[in-house]
Amino acid sequence: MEPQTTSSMGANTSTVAVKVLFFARARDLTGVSDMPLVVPTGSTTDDCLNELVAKFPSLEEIRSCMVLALNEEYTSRSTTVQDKDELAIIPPISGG
Amino acid sequence: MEPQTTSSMGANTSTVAVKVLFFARARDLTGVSDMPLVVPTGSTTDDCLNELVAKFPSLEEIRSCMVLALNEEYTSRSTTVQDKDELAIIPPISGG
Amino acid sequence: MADEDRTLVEILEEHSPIDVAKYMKYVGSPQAGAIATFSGTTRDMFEGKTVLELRYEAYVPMAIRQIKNLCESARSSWNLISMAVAHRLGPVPVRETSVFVAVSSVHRVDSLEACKFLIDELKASVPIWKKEVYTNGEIWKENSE
Amino acid sequence: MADEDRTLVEILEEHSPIDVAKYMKYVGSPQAGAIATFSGTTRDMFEGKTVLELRYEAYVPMAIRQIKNLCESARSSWNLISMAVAHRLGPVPVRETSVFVAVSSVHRVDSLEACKFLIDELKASVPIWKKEVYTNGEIWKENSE
Repeated sequence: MEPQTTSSMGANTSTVAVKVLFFARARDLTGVSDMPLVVPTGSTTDDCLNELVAKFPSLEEIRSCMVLALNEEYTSRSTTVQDKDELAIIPPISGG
Repeated sequence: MEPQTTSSMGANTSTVAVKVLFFARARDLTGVSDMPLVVPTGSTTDDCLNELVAKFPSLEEIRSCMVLALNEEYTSRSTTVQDKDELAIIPPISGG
Repeated sequence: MADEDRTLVEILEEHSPIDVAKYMKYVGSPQAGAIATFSGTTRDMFEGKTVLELRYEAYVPMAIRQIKNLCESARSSWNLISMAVAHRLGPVPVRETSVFVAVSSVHRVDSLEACKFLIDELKASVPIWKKEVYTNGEIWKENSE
Repeated sequence: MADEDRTLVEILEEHSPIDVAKYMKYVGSPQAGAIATFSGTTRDMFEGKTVLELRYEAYVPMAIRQIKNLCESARSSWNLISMAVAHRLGPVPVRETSVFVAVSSVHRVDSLEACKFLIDELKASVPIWKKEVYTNGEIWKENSE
Protein backbone atom coordinates (compact mmCIF):
# COMPACT_ATOMS: atom_id res chain seq x y z
CA MET A 1 0.00 0.00 0.00
CA GLU A 2 2.72 2.49 -0.85
CA PRO A 3 1.48 4.87 -3.47
CA GLN A 4 4.10 5.36 -6.17
CA THR A 5 3.81 9.10 -6.19
CA THR A 6 6.15 12.00 -6.12
CA SER A 7 3.60 14.57 -5.14
CA SER A 8 1.70 13.04 -2.25
CA MET A 9 4.19 14.31 0.34
CA GLY A 10 3.86 17.84 -0.88
CA ALA A 11 0.89 20.09 -1.40
CA ASN A 12 -2.12 18.51 -3.10
CA THR A 13 -1.29 20.10 -6.40
CA SER A 14 -1.82 17.06 -8.64
CA THR A 15 -4.92 14.96 -9.11
CA VAL A 16 -6.30 12.31 -11.42
CA ALA A 17 -9.90 11.92 -12.55
CA VAL A 18 -11.31 8.39 -12.57
CA LYS A 19 -14.64 7.17 -13.87
CA VAL A 20 -16.35 4.88 -11.37
CA LEU A 21 -18.95 2.29 -12.43
CA PHE A 22 -21.46 0.65 -10.09
CA PHE A 23 -23.23 -2.57 -11.01
CA ALA A 24 -26.10 -4.62 -9.60
CA ARG A 25 -26.25 -4.40 -5.79
CA ALA A 26 -23.61 -1.67 -5.76
CA ARG A 27 -25.73 0.48 -8.06
CA ASP A 28 -28.82 -0.17 -5.96
CA LEU A 29 -26.94 0.94 -2.84
CA THR A 30 -25.48 4.12 -4.35
CA GLY A 31 -28.39 4.97 -6.60
CA VAL A 32 -26.04 5.84 -9.45
CA SER A 33 -24.57 3.72 -12.21
CA ASP A 34 -21.46 5.83 -12.73
CA MET A 35 -19.73 8.95 -11.45
CA PRO A 36 -16.47 10.84 -11.80
CA LEU A 37 -14.02 10.67 -8.90
CA VAL A 38 -11.05 12.97 -8.47
CA VAL A 39 -8.26 11.67 -6.25
CA PRO A 40 -4.67 12.74 -5.59
CA THR A 41 -2.11 11.49 -8.09
CA GLY A 42 -0.70 8.21 -6.83
CA SER A 43 -3.90 7.05 -5.19
CA THR A 44 -4.56 3.33 -5.23
CA THR A 45 -7.83 1.63 -6.10
CA ASP A 46 -8.25 1.06 -2.38
CA ASP A 47 -7.87 4.80 -1.76
CA CYS A 48 -10.65 5.33 -4.30
CA LEU A 49 -12.83 2.76 -2.58
CA ASN A 50 -12.33 4.55 0.76
CA GLU A 51 -13.49 7.77 -0.89
CA LEU A 52 -16.54 6.02 -2.30
CA VAL A 53 -17.52 4.42 1.01
CA ALA A 54 -17.16 7.84 2.65
CA LYS A 55 -19.53 9.24 0.02
CA PHE A 56 -21.92 6.25 0.07
CA PRO A 57 -21.75 4.63 3.53
CA SER A 58 -24.20 1.93 2.44
CA LEU A 59 -21.42 0.43 0.27
CA GLU A 60 -19.89 -0.83 3.52
CA GLU A 61 -22.48 -3.62 3.37
CA ILE A 62 -20.81 -5.28 0.37
CA ARG A 63 -17.25 -4.06 0.88
CA SER A 64 -15.98 -7.42 2.10
CA CYS A 65 -17.34 -9.35 -0.86
CA MET A 66 -16.88 -6.93 -3.76
CA VAL A 67 -13.92 -6.92 -6.09
CA LEU A 68 -12.56 -4.14 -8.27
CA ALA A 69 -11.84 -3.91 -11.98
CA LEU A 70 -9.62 -1.30 -13.55
CA ASN A 71 -10.05 -0.70 -17.28
CA GLU A 72 -12.03 -3.92 -17.72
CA GLU A 73 -9.56 -6.18 -15.92
CA TYR A 74 -9.67 -7.41 -12.35
CA THR A 75 -7.18 -5.50 -10.24
CA SER A 76 -5.63 -5.56 -6.80
CA ARG A 77 -6.36 -3.01 -4.10
CA SER A 78 -2.83 -1.65 -4.30
CA THR A 79 -2.83 -0.69 -7.98
CA THR A 80 -2.28 3.02 -8.62
CA VAL A 81 -5.01 4.65 -10.66
CA GLN A 82 -4.21 6.84 -13.65
CA ASP A 83 -6.07 9.78 -15.12
CA LYS A 84 -9.11 8.64 -17.18
CA ASP A 85 -9.03 5.13 -15.75
CA GLU A 86 -12.32 3.28 -15.47
CA LEU A 87 -12.80 1.75 -12.01
CA ALA A 88 -15.67 -0.72 -11.59
CA ILE A 89 -17.21 -1.96 -8.36
CA ILE A 90 -17.97 -5.63 -8.94
CA PRO A 91 -20.37 -7.19 -6.42
CA PRO A 92 -20.54 -11.01 -6.29
CA ILE A 93 -21.29 -12.20 -9.82
CA SER A 94 -24.13 -14.49 -10.85
CA GLY A 95 -23.99 -14.92 -14.61
CA GLY A 96 -24.88 -18.11 -16.41
CA MET B 1 -17.53 -74.05 -21.44
CA GLU B 2 -19.61 -76.96 -20.13
CA PRO B 3 -22.88 -77.11 -21.99
CA GLN B 4 -25.76 -77.53 -19.58
CA THR B 5 -27.46 -80.19 -21.60
CA THR B 6 -29.15 -83.46 -20.89
CA SER B 7 -29.35 -84.71 -24.43
CA SER B 8 -25.94 -84.11 -25.96
CA MET B 9 -24.57 -87.43 -24.65
CA GLY B 10 -27.44 -89.40 -26.14
CA ALA B 11 -28.84 -89.66 -29.60
CA ASN B 12 -29.46 -86.36 -31.41
CA THR B 13 -33.18 -86.59 -30.91
CA SER B 14 -33.81 -83.02 -29.80
CA THR B 15 -32.88 -79.77 -31.55
CA VAL B 16 -33.54 -76.06 -31.25
CA ALA B 17 -33.87 -73.58 -34.10
CA VAL B 18 -32.08 -70.26 -33.68
CA LYS B 19 -32.21 -67.20 -35.89
CA VAL B 20 -28.73 -65.84 -36.58
CA LEU B 21 -28.13 -62.19 -37.55
CA PHE B 22 -24.98 -60.89 -39.24
CA PHE B 23 -24.06 -57.23 -39.17
CA ALA B 24 -21.48 -55.00 -40.89
CA ARG B 25 -18.23 -56.88 -41.56
CA ALA B 26 -19.84 -60.18 -40.51
CA ARG B 27 -22.56 -59.73 -43.13
CA ASP B 28 -19.99 -58.78 -45.76
CA LEU B 29 -18.02 -61.97 -44.99
CA THR B 30 -21.02 -64.35 -45.05
CA GLY B 31 -22.99 -62.58 -47.74
CA VAL B 32 -26.20 -62.98 -45.75
CA SER B 33 -27.85 -60.78 -43.16
CA ASP B 34 -29.70 -63.56 -41.35
CA MET B 35 -30.23 -67.32 -41.46
CA PRO B 36 -31.84 -70.09 -39.44
CA LEU B 37 -29.54 -72.44 -37.54
CA VAL B 38 -30.62 -75.75 -36.07
CA VAL B 39 -28.43 -77.11 -33.26
CA PRO B 40 -28.83 -79.87 -30.67
CA THR B 41 -30.80 -78.93 -27.57
CA GLY B 42 -28.37 -77.71 -24.93
CA SER B 43 -25.98 -76.11 -27.40
CA THR B 44 -24.20 -72.98 -26.23
CA THR B 45 -23.75 -69.80 -28.21
CA ASP B 46 -20.15 -70.92 -28.72
CA ASP B 47 -21.39 -74.19 -30.22
CA CYS B 48 -23.50 -72.11 -32.60
CA LEU B 49 -20.51 -70.00 -33.52
CA ASN B 50 -18.49 -73.14 -34.30
CA GLU B 51 -21.27 -74.25 -36.64
CA LEU B 52 -21.29 -70.85 -38.31
CA VAL B 53 -17.52 -70.77 -38.81
CA ALA B 54 -17.71 -74.27 -40.29
CA LYS B 55 -20.33 -72.98 -42.72
CA PHE B 56 -18.59 -69.65 -43.42
CA PRO B 57 -14.84 -70.14 -42.91
CA SER B 58 -14.22 -66.46 -43.66
CA LEU B 59 -15.80 -65.59 -40.26
CA GLU B 60 -12.57 -66.87 -38.70
CA GLU B 61 -11.07 -63.50 -39.65
CA ILE B 62 -13.16 -61.63 -37.08
CA ARG B 63 -13.74 -64.44 -34.58
CA SER B 64 -11.31 -63.07 -32.02
CA CYS B 65 -12.83 -59.59 -31.98
CA MET B 66 -16.55 -60.29 -32.38
CA VAL B 67 -18.99 -60.57 -29.52
CA LEU B 68 -22.37 -62.26 -29.40
CA ALA B 69 -25.81 -61.03 -28.45
CA LEU B 70 -28.71 -63.29 -27.56
CA ASN B 71 -32.20 -61.80 -27.80
CA GLU B 72 -30.84 -58.26 -27.97
CA GLU B 73 -28.54 -58.54 -24.95
CA TYR B 74 -24.82 -59.23 -24.87
CA THR B 75 -24.18 -62.79 -23.82
CA SER B 76 -21.34 -65.07 -22.83
CA ARG B 77 -20.04 -67.92 -24.99
CA SER B 78 -21.33 -70.49 -22.49
CA THR B 79 -24.98 -69.50 -22.53
CA THR B 80 -27.32 -72.24 -23.72
CA VAL B 81 -29.53 -71.25 -26.63
CA GLN B 82 -33.26 -71.87 -26.61
CA ASP B 83 -35.64 -72.54 -29.46
CA LYS B 84 -36.53 -69.33 -31.35
CA ASP B 85 -33.66 -67.38 -29.80
CA GLU B 86 -32.13 -64.60 -31.87
CA LEU B 87 -28.34 -64.83 -31.93
CA ALA B 88 -26.45 -61.84 -33.35
CA ILE B 89 -22.83 -61.71 -34.49
CA ILE B 90 -21.54 -58.32 -33.36
CA PRO B 91 -18.29 -57.23 -35.04
CA PRO B 92 -16.37 -54.34 -33.40
CA ILE B 93 -18.83 -51.44 -33.09
CA SER B 94 -18.28 -47.93 -34.38
CA GLY B 95 -21.37 -45.89 -33.62
CA GLY B 96 -21.35 -42.25 -32.70
CA MET C 1 -44.82 -37.13 -16.17
CA ALA C 2 -43.32 -40.48 -15.26
CA ASP C 3 -39.59 -41.02 -15.60
CA GLU C 4 -39.96 -43.27 -18.62
CA ASP C 5 -41.79 -40.49 -20.42
CA ARG C 6 -38.82 -38.21 -20.01
CA THR C 7 -36.46 -40.30 -22.09
CA LEU C 8 -36.61 -40.31 -25.88
CA VAL C 9 -34.49 -42.71 -27.93
CA GLU C 10 -34.68 -42.72 -31.70
CA ILE C 11 -32.79 -44.53 -34.43
CA LEU C 12 -33.51 -42.60 -37.61
CA GLU C 13 -33.92 -44.23 -41.00
CA GLU C 14 -31.76 -43.33 -43.99
CA HIS C 15 -31.95 -39.78 -45.30
CA SER C 16 -33.59 -38.44 -42.14
CA PRO C 17 -31.46 -35.60 -40.80
CA ILE C 18 -31.33 -35.29 -37.02
CA ASP C 19 -33.57 -32.44 -35.87
CA VAL C 20 -31.43 -30.99 -33.09
CA ALA C 21 -34.00 -28.34 -32.17
CA LYS C 22 -36.67 -31.01 -31.66
CA TYR C 23 -34.56 -32.89 -29.12
CA MET C 24 -33.44 -29.75 -27.30
CA LYS C 25 -37.08 -28.74 -27.04
CA TYR C 26 -37.97 -32.23 -25.81
CA VAL C 27 -35.54 -32.04 -22.89
CA GLY C 28 -36.48 -28.45 -22.01
CA SER C 29 -38.59 -28.04 -18.90
CA PRO C 30 -39.60 -25.29 -16.47
CA GLN C 31 -37.57 -27.16 -13.84
CA ALA C 32 -34.42 -27.31 -15.98
CA GLY C 33 -31.60 -24.91 -15.30
CA ALA C 34 -29.19 -26.65 -17.64
CA ILE C 35 -29.18 -28.50 -20.95
CA ALA C 36 -26.01 -30.20 -22.17
CA THR C 37 -25.81 -31.60 -25.68
CA PHE C 38 -23.35 -33.53 -27.78
CA SER C 39 -23.43 -33.82 -31.57
CA GLY C 40 -21.27 -36.26 -33.47
CA THR C 41 -20.74 -34.86 -36.95
CA THR C 42 -19.20 -36.29 -40.10
CA ARG C 43 -15.66 -35.09 -40.78
CA ASP C 44 -14.18 -34.75 -44.24
CA MET C 45 -10.91 -36.43 -43.31
CA PHE C 46 -9.82 -39.48 -41.33
CA GLU C 47 -6.14 -40.07 -40.80
CA GLY C 48 -5.35 -37.80 -43.70
CA LYS C 49 -7.67 -39.51 -46.16
CA THR C 50 -10.65 -37.77 -47.74
CA VAL C 51 -13.97 -39.39 -46.85
CA LEU C 52 -16.36 -39.72 -49.79
CA GLU C 53 -19.19 -41.15 -47.78
CA LEU C 54 -19.88 -42.47 -44.34
CA ARG C 55 -22.70 -44.94 -43.76
CA TYR C 56 -24.19 -46.22 -40.53
CA GLU C 57 -26.09 -49.39 -39.84
CA ALA C 58 -27.47 -50.72 -36.57
CA TYR C 59 -28.99 -53.73 -34.91
CA VAL C 60 -31.94 -51.44 -34.36
CA PRO C 61 -34.03 -53.08 -31.63
CA MET C 62 -30.93 -53.96 -29.60
CA ALA C 63 -29.47 -50.49 -30.11
CA ILE C 64 -32.65 -48.88 -28.80
CA ARG C 65 -32.77 -51.25 -25.86
CA GLN C 66 -29.10 -50.64 -25.04
CA ILE C 67 -29.46 -46.86 -25.24
CA LYS C 68 -32.51 -46.99 -22.98
CA ASN C 69 -30.48 -49.04 -20.52
CA LEU C 70 -27.75 -46.38 -20.61
CA CYS C 71 -30.34 -43.67 -19.96
CA GLU C 72 -31.68 -45.57 -16.96
CA SER C 73 -28.15 -45.99 -15.71
CA ALA C 74 -27.51 -42.25 -16.12
CA ARG C 75 -30.71 -41.45 -14.26
CA SER C 76 -29.59 -43.56 -11.34
CA SER C 77 -26.19 -41.81 -11.24
CA TRP C 78 -27.21 -38.17 -11.67
CA ASN C 79 -30.18 -35.96 -10.90
CA LEU C 80 -31.65 -35.61 -14.38
CA ILE C 81 -34.90 -34.27 -15.75
CA SER C 82 -34.97 -35.48 -19.32
CA MET C 83 -32.79 -37.20 -21.91
CA ALA C 84 -32.95 -37.58 -25.68
CA VAL C 85 -30.61 -39.72 -27.76
CA ALA C 86 -30.87 -40.02 -31.54
CA HIS C 87 -28.68 -41.86 -34.04
CA ARG C 88 -29.02 -41.60 -37.78
CA LEU C 89 -28.57 -44.56 -40.16
CA GLY C 90 -27.48 -44.71 -43.78
CA PRO C 91 -25.20 -42.16 -45.39
CA VAL C 92 -24.42 -39.05 -43.31
CA PRO C 93 -22.85 -36.28 -45.41
CA VAL C 94 -19.94 -34.18 -44.16
CA ARG C 95 -21.01 -31.56 -41.53
CA GLU C 96 -24.24 -33.41 -40.76
CA THR C 97 -25.03 -34.99 -37.41
CA SER C 98 -24.84 -38.76 -36.98
CA VAL C 99 -25.57 -38.86 -33.25
CA PHE C 100 -27.14 -36.38 -30.87
CA VAL C 101 -27.45 -36.50 -27.09
CA ALA C 102 -29.35 -33.92 -25.02
CA VAL C 103 -29.72 -33.98 -21.25
CA SER C 104 -31.47 -31.55 -18.93
CA SER C 105 -31.08 -31.12 -15.20
CA VAL C 106 -31.72 -28.63 -12.42
CA HIS C 107 -27.99 -28.04 -11.90
CA ARG C 108 -25.40 -28.06 -14.65
CA VAL C 109 -22.96 -30.61 -13.31
CA ASP C 110 -25.54 -33.40 -13.71
CA SER C 111 -26.38 -32.74 -17.35
CA LEU C 112 -22.74 -32.14 -18.32
CA GLU C 113 -21.53 -35.38 -16.76
CA ALA C 114 -24.49 -37.46 -17.93
CA CYS C 115 -24.11 -36.17 -21.49
CA LYS C 116 -20.47 -37.27 -21.56
CA PHE C 117 -21.39 -40.62 -20.00
CA LEU C 118 -24.08 -41.28 -22.60
CA ILE C 119 -21.93 -40.57 -25.65
CA ASP C 120 -18.94 -42.46 -24.19
CA GLU C 121 -21.06 -45.51 -23.39
CA LEU C 122 -22.97 -45.35 -26.66
CA LYS C 123 -19.69 -45.50 -28.53
CA ALA C 124 -18.44 -48.31 -26.32
CA SER C 125 -21.43 -50.64 -26.23
CA VAL C 126 -24.30 -49.89 -28.62
CA PRO C 127 -24.44 -52.12 -31.75
CA ILE C 128 -24.07 -49.50 -34.46
CA TRP C 129 -21.48 -49.64 -37.22
CA LYS C 130 -19.90 -47.03 -39.44
CA LYS C 131 -18.45 -47.75 -42.85
CA GLU C 132 -16.11 -45.16 -44.33
CA VAL C 133 -15.86 -44.98 -48.09
CA TYR C 134 -12.65 -43.46 -49.48
CA THR C 135 -11.51 -42.87 -53.04
CA ASN C 136 -9.42 -46.04 -52.76
CA GLY C 137 -11.69 -48.39 -50.82
CA GLU C 138 -13.96 -48.75 -47.86
CA ILE C 139 -13.61 -49.92 -44.29
CA TRP C 140 -15.80 -50.78 -41.32
CA LYS C 141 -14.51 -48.58 -38.53
CA GLU C 142 -13.85 -49.68 -34.97
CA ASN C 143 -14.23 -47.30 -32.04
CA SER C 144 -10.93 -47.15 -30.23
CA GLU C 145 -12.39 -46.86 -26.76
CA MET D 1 -9.51 -18.84 -41.14
CA ALA D 2 -7.36 -17.47 -38.35
CA ASP D 3 -7.96 -18.64 -34.79
CA GLU D 4 -9.49 -15.36 -33.75
CA ASP D 5 -12.11 -15.73 -36.46
CA ARG D 6 -13.27 -19.00 -35.01
CA THR D 7 -14.45 -17.54 -31.73
CA LEU D 8 -17.75 -15.68 -31.43
CA VAL D 9 -18.71 -13.89 -28.22
CA GLU D 10 -21.99 -12.03 -27.94
CA ILE D 11 -23.79 -10.26 -25.13
CA LEU D 12 -27.38 -9.88 -26.30
CA GLU D 13 -29.52 -6.89 -25.51
CA GLU D 14 -32.84 -7.16 -23.71
CA HIS D 15 -35.63 -9.13 -25.39
CA SER D 16 -33.24 -10.84 -27.82
CA PRO D 17 -33.69 -14.60 -27.44
CA ILE D 18 -30.54 -16.66 -27.91
CA ASP D 19 -30.55 -18.30 -31.33
CA VAL D 20 -29.09 -21.69 -30.46
CA ALA D 21 -29.17 -22.92 -34.06
CA LYS D 22 -27.12 -19.92 -35.20
CA TYR D 23 -24.30 -20.67 -32.75
CA MET D 24 -24.32 -24.40 -33.47
CA LYS D 25 -24.06 -23.60 -37.15
CA TYR D 26 -21.25 -21.14 -36.43
CA VAL D 27 -19.11 -23.79 -34.73
CA GLY D 28 -19.88 -26.45 -37.33
CA SER D 29 -17.06 -27.25 -39.72
CA PRO D 30 -16.09 -29.99 -42.18
CA GLN D 31 -13.18 -30.76 -39.82
CA ALA D 32 -15.41 -31.10 -36.76
CA GLY D 33 -16.31 -34.55 -35.50
CA ALA D 34 -17.89 -33.24 -32.30
CA ILE D 35 -19.92 -30.31 -31.05
CA ALA D 36 -20.64 -29.94 -27.34
CA THR D 37 -23.08 -27.33 -26.10
CA PHE D 38 -24.35 -26.02 -22.81
CA SER D 39 -27.53 -23.99 -22.31
CA GLY D 40 -28.34 -22.28 -19.05
CA THR D 41 -32.12 -21.94 -18.85
CA THR D 42 -34.42 -20.10 -16.46
CA ARG D 43 -36.05 -22.33 -13.87
CA ASP D 44 -39.43 -21.65 -12.34
CA MET D 45 -38.25 -22.36 -8.80
CA PHE D 46 -35.24 -21.49 -6.66
CA GLU D 47 -35.00 -23.02 -3.21
CA GLY D 48 -38.70 -23.74 -3.27
CA LYS D 49 -39.76 -20.21 -4.20
CA THR D 50 -41.54 -19.39 -7.44
CA VAL D 51 -39.58 -17.05 -9.69
CA LEU D 52 -41.68 -14.33 -11.30
CA GLU D 53 -38.87 -12.87 -13.32
CA LEU D 54 -35.16 -13.16 -13.69
CA ARG D 55 -33.14 -10.27 -15.05
CA TYR D 56 -29.51 -10.13 -16.12
CA GLU D 57 -27.17 -7.20 -16.37
CA ALA D 58 -23.50 -7.10 -17.33
CA TYR D 59 -20.46 -4.90 -17.43
CA VAL D 60 -20.64 -5.52 -21.15
CA PRO D 61 -17.19 -4.59 -22.52
CA MET D 62 -15.43 -6.31 -19.63
CA ALA D 63 -17.69 -9.37 -19.91
CA ILE D 64 -16.87 -9.71 -23.61
CA ARG D 65 -13.17 -9.26 -22.92
CA GLN D 66 -13.22 -11.82 -20.10
CA ILE D 67 -15.12 -14.39 -22.16
CA LYS D 68 -12.66 -13.94 -25.03
CA ASN D 69 -9.83 -14.50 -22.57
CA LEU D 70 -11.51 -17.72 -21.43
CA CYS D 71 -11.86 -18.86 -25.05
CA GLU D 72 -8.16 -18.22 -25.66
CA SER D 73 -7.35 -20.13 -22.53
CA ALA D 74 -9.55 -23.05 -23.67
CA ARG D 75 -7.85 -23.03 -27.06
CA SER D 76 -4.46 -23.35 -25.41
CA SER D 77 -5.65 -26.28 -23.28
CA TRP D 78 -7.59 -28.33 -25.85
CA ASN D 79 -7.53 -28.98 -29.57
CA LEU D 80 -10.53 -26.92 -30.62
CA ILE D 81 -11.92 -25.78 -33.95
CA SER D 82 -14.46 -23.15 -33.02
CA MET D 83 -16.23 -21.65 -30.00
CA ALA D 84 -19.34 -19.53 -29.54
CA VAL D 85 -20.48 -18.02 -26.25
CA ALA D 86 -23.62 -15.91 -25.90
CA HIS D 87 -25.25 -14.36 -22.83
CA ARG D 88 -28.59 -12.64 -22.83
CA LEU D 89 -29.37 -9.51 -20.78
CA GLY D 90 -32.60 -8.19 -19.32
CA PRO D 91 -35.52 -10.43 -18.36
CA VAL D 92 -35.24 -14.09 -19.38
CA PRO D 93 -38.58 -15.93 -19.07
CA VAL D 94 -38.84 -19.43 -17.65
CA ARG D 95 -37.62 -22.14 -20.11
CA GLU D 96 -35.66 -19.60 -22.16
CA THR D 97 -31.88 -19.63 -22.49
CA SER D 98 -29.77 -17.09 -20.60
CA VAL D 99 -26.36 -18.42 -21.62
CA PHE D 100 -25.21 -20.68 -24.43
CA VAL D 101 -21.82 -22.23 -25.07
CA ALA D 102 -20.95 -24.25 -28.19
CA VAL D 103 -17.56 -25.81 -28.90
CA SER D 104 -16.43 -27.91 -31.86
CA SER D 105 -13.41 -30.16 -32.14
CA VAL D 106 -12.05 -33.04 -34.18
CA HIS D 107 -12.38 -35.47 -31.25
CA ARG D 108 -15.13 -35.36 -28.68
CA VAL D 109 -13.08 -35.22 -25.49
CA ASP D 110 -11.80 -31.74 -26.39
CA SER D 111 -15.18 -30.12 -27.00
CA LEU D 112 -16.81 -31.80 -24.01
CA GLU D 113 -14.10 -30.68 -21.60
CA ALA D 114 -13.75 -27.19 -23.07
CA CYS D 115 -17.51 -26.65 -22.94
CA LYS D 116 -17.55 -27.50 -19.23
CA PHE D 117 -14.51 -25.29 -18.64
CA LEU D 118 -16.12 -22.32 -20.39
CA ILE D 119 -19.40 -22.42 -18.49
CA ASP D 120 -17.66 -23.07 -15.16
CA GLU D 121 -15.25 -20.17 -15.68
CA LEU D 122 -17.93 -17.86 -17.04
CA LYS D 123 -19.94 -18.40 -13.88
CA ALA D 124 -16.86 -17.91 -11.72
CA SER D 125 -15.30 -14.82 -13.26
CA VAL D 126 -17.36 -12.92 -15.84
CA PRO D 127 -19.03 -9.72 -14.57
CA ILE D 128 -22.69 -10.58 -15.17
CA TRP D 129 -25.38 -10.37 -12.51
CA LYS D 130 -28.75 -12.03 -12.11
CA LYS D 131 -31.60 -10.57 -10.12
CA GLU D 132 -34.40 -12.91 -9.14
CA VAL D 133 -37.83 -11.41 -8.57
CA TYR D 134 -40.17 -13.39 -6.32
CA THR D 135 -43.71 -12.71 -5.20
CA ASN D 136 -42.27 -11.42 -1.93
CA GLY D 137 -39.20 -9.49 -3.01
CA GLU D 138 -36.13 -9.56 -5.16
CA ILE D 139 -32.50 -10.51 -4.70
CA TRP D 140 -29.21 -10.23 -6.54
CA LYS D 141 -27.95 -13.78 -6.77
CA GLU D 142 -24.42 -14.93 -6.08
CA ASN D 143 -22.88 -17.92 -7.85
CA SER D 144 -21.82 -20.43 -5.25
CA GLU D 145 -18.72 -21.59 -7.06
